[in-house]
Amino acid sequence: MAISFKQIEDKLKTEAKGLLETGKVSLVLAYGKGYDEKHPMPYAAKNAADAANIVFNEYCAANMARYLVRYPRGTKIAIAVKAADSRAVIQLIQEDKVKREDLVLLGIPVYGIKNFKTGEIIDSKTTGGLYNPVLYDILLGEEVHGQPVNSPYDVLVQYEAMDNEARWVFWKKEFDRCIRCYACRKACPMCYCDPCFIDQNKPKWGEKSPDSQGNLMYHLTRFHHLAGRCIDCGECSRACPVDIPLYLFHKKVAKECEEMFGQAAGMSIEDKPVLVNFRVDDSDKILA
Amino acid sequence: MCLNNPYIPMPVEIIKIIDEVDTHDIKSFRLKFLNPEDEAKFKYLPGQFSELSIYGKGESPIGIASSPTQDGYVEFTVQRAGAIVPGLVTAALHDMDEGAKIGLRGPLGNSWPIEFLEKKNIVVVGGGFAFTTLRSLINYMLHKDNRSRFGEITVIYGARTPGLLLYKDELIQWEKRNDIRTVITVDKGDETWTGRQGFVPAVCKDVAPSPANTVAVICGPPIMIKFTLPVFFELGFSKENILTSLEMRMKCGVGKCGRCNVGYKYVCSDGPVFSLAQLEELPRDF
Amino acid sequence: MSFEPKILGIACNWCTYTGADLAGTTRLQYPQNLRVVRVMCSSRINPSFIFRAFQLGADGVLVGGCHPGDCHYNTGNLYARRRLAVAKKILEFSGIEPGRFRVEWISASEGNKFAEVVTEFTQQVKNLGPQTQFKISQ
Amino acid sequence: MLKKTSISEISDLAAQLMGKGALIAPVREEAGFNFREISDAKQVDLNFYNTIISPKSAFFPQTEDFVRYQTGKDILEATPVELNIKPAFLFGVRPCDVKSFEIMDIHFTGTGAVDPYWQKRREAAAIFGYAFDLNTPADGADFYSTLGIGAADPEGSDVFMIKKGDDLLLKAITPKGEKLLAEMSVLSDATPDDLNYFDDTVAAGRAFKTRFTCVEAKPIAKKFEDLFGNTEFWEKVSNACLSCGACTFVCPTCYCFDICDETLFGKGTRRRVWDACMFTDFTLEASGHNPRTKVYQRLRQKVCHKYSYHIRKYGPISCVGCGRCTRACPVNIDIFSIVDEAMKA
Repeated sequence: MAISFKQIEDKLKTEAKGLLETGKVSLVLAYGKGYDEKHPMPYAAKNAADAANIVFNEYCAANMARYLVRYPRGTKIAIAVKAADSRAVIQLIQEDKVKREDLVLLGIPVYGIKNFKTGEIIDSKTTGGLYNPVLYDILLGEEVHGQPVNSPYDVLVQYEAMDNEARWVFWKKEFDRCIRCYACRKACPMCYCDPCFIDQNKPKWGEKSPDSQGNLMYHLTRFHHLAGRCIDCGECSRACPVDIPLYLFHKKVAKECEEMFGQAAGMSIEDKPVLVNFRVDDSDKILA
Repeated sequence: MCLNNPYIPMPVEIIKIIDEVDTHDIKSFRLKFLNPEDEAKFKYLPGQFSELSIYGKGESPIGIASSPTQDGYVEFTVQRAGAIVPGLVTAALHDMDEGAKIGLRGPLGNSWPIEFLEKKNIVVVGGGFAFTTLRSLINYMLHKDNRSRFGEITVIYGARTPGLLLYKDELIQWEKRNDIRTVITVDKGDETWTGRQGFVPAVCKDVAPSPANTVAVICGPPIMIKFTLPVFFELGFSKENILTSLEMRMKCGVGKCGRCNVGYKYVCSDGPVFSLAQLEELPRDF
Repeated sequence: MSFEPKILGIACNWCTYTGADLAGTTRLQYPQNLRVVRVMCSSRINPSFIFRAFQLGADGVLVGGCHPGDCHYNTGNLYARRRLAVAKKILEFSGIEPGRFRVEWISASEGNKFAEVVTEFTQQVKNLGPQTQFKISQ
Repeated sequence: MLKKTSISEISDLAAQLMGKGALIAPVREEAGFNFREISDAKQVDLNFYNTIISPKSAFFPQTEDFVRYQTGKDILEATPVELNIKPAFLFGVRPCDVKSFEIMDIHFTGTGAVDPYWQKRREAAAIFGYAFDLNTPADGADFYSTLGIGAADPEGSDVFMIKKGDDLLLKAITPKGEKLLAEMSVLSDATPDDLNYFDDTVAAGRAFKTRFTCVEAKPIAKKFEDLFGNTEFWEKVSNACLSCGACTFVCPTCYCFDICDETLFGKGTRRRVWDACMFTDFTLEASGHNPRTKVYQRLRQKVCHKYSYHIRKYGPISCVGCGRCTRACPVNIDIFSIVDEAMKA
């Protein structure tokens, strides 16, 4: 069964229009026209007429969940969510940044989404191995079944197989390239701190200039801050103008968290984020 | 040091520290140049500012509080910042003793337009901590060589409490002089306060300077400016004759780093002094 | 000259730090390579401390806290356990040898254990040699 | 003077230039091409469309050290970092980027205080411009023709290069370029046919199509001044903006910087690093006041700075239509569309 992007687009428009018309929501976060077909833009429809501007195609990779925290608490928002995006919403609900009752989730079961910069299909790398949204109120289309599902952690194998030295060489090369534009943290739905630790000057956690030492401090600490919260949407890597594969590191941390604490990020609104939680019977083995 | 590099500070020594207010968070620092050639080069006018520079902490743009007529030193009055944003430079400065050496870049920015002010009556309105460059202007105008160049001078200065008034000794001196009218007010007096009480805008209304051939020079917290401006409009002052000094975050101070950009002006090099007429031309982005 | 590692110890005030005191007062011998920073609880340790320590030239980092269940603040070390475990995984995946970072639960009465852990950890780091990956050259 | 060389022998030319100074040319990297100082003549690769980060970094590097100091030591012991400028050759710069240097010159050296770092680096460099390939269509993000820049405009370069089949034609545009080309023994003389090809290409470059809308400096500046208060417009165009610095860091005409002190082990450096008006703390004052707390205000500052403030202050539009910001934007915000929309608004 192939995905009909057109059909999803039509349904998105209809649902958005309905929700805005009835006043159930004041805002629909979806996708709109960019400067060409291959470059759609995140879009916020604010009235029923806006709904006609909504588009959906295979380049709509953006995770709309990052815009949720921008609006005042209590704003009724409908949001288009793909698999990973729905996990981001769940995670934000867990962290009490948004309330479940303020949201209408328009679930999009989809595969074959492409990176608008490279045209590469991103399923195998970053959708957490999911095609159907984890949480939704309205499903736009039919659930995807029968697609091959790989473990989201498969891509890590070759990096885990490296020895320490080789891995260090790999990461050093990647981090050294960072120009500190902070697109990664701004594109991340879970990075909402203001100010970000790296912008603080007292205490000063790391150097502001883009060289190895500050870059390492920024990225490693960011990986830690997202431990057990990263929902594997891959926005950080797609946002990066110099293509640092940040998603690999996030994935590794997510994998370790899942193994150690038995819980993946953003799978249930009943969960608590793993690092603000503990179990008395956590094993000391995790420290070994 | 590098003569042609606007980013390298000149070394200066703190020769005197004056604790200005009873909350001890505003101090005046009197600085002396360590290189005579720097001192010769440092020619400034009231209203200009400098970057105080402490290696390891950073730089802070501070208005020059002394008048160029005061030879041998430059003085800066600095408030310890940190209520909201940790102010590294001002905190370090406040922890310093006399004899410490710091860096200084300047003079930067434009000044109060002295030529424009000449032969006019001047009303100086200041509020709280923003009185520093106004003090520079007043001392400049009061100097015996300069006094005759200006008409009547009226100073209206207010602070929240008597203890928060800056430059108390000078205020007393000015009150004794007969070539300057000094009106000091506090929002709320204490048991020893015998002077005026009331907010600056109300006092301005009371004093009611005549707008004829008069320029108002206003500097203070935004809320004071907001309520004082209508008073001067009512009195009949034109927008060209109301001057103020703008504040923006700055880094380089020489119009290169782009930070203090408001419309087509850089506050650091095209300002900080603007007339109200000029400000109205700029987008409300400050 | 043989390699003498620099090791940063971060010890909780109520257990490990007191344990270290006990090791001292009972005149137990342990290597001098450890420099201890006292924190009120192991959960006060920001993972950035550890990354930064390695950047500033630590060859190893040893964190000491109360035994799980004994925390002076009841649950501090239970949070710390998870947090530090993640920090360890991050260090490993970035390419630092796993043996350079260790967390140990040492109570106030375990002066012996403190001395043993420090001796063993110092030897382990010594065997790994100088930490060069994160270290910022002076 | 028109010279030529075979593209397959480009490394010989590179080697000869490297003998005279630093060669800065596009190098293929993981994410795409970027200007780097060449260490091996074989690295030079002219099969690029355009670099990810603009060549401004050759004159205005992301970090520039001003002073080295030691904590606890006297300020008199702090030493300014000497600029060891050697001759540099900026090789393979696209015409739109060449234009950006002129725009940056006005800011850094043309008005007010002179930035010694930009000035000295700029004086020591010779620019080898390189025409876009007119046989392949322009990238969808580019719009340099809107800014009046042709795909093969030689103005501003010292030497201008055009690809002709397997050959590379090099024409000296300035006396500096004349002298340089005369010294390059690896180059051979061009034929009259080559000369015609060169001139034809320059002319064809003017007609080369990128996205186009009619923009004139003065009217667009006025337009944005009028639009400043139109919050609805700015909120609409900045709806998707993440307020990251990707667009400004890759931009050839963005010059905002921060000056920061970085101290380690008692030794420190005062340096400037690129900063972006898109960051939340860009205008945060010590008092806690921040005039631009909202995303739309920051995007407005960026767009208005380029298409309004800069015009009023210095004359030209501070944009060359290279399309880098659009390509780098994680959410496909396109400054061309914003300008286009502004003109209709």
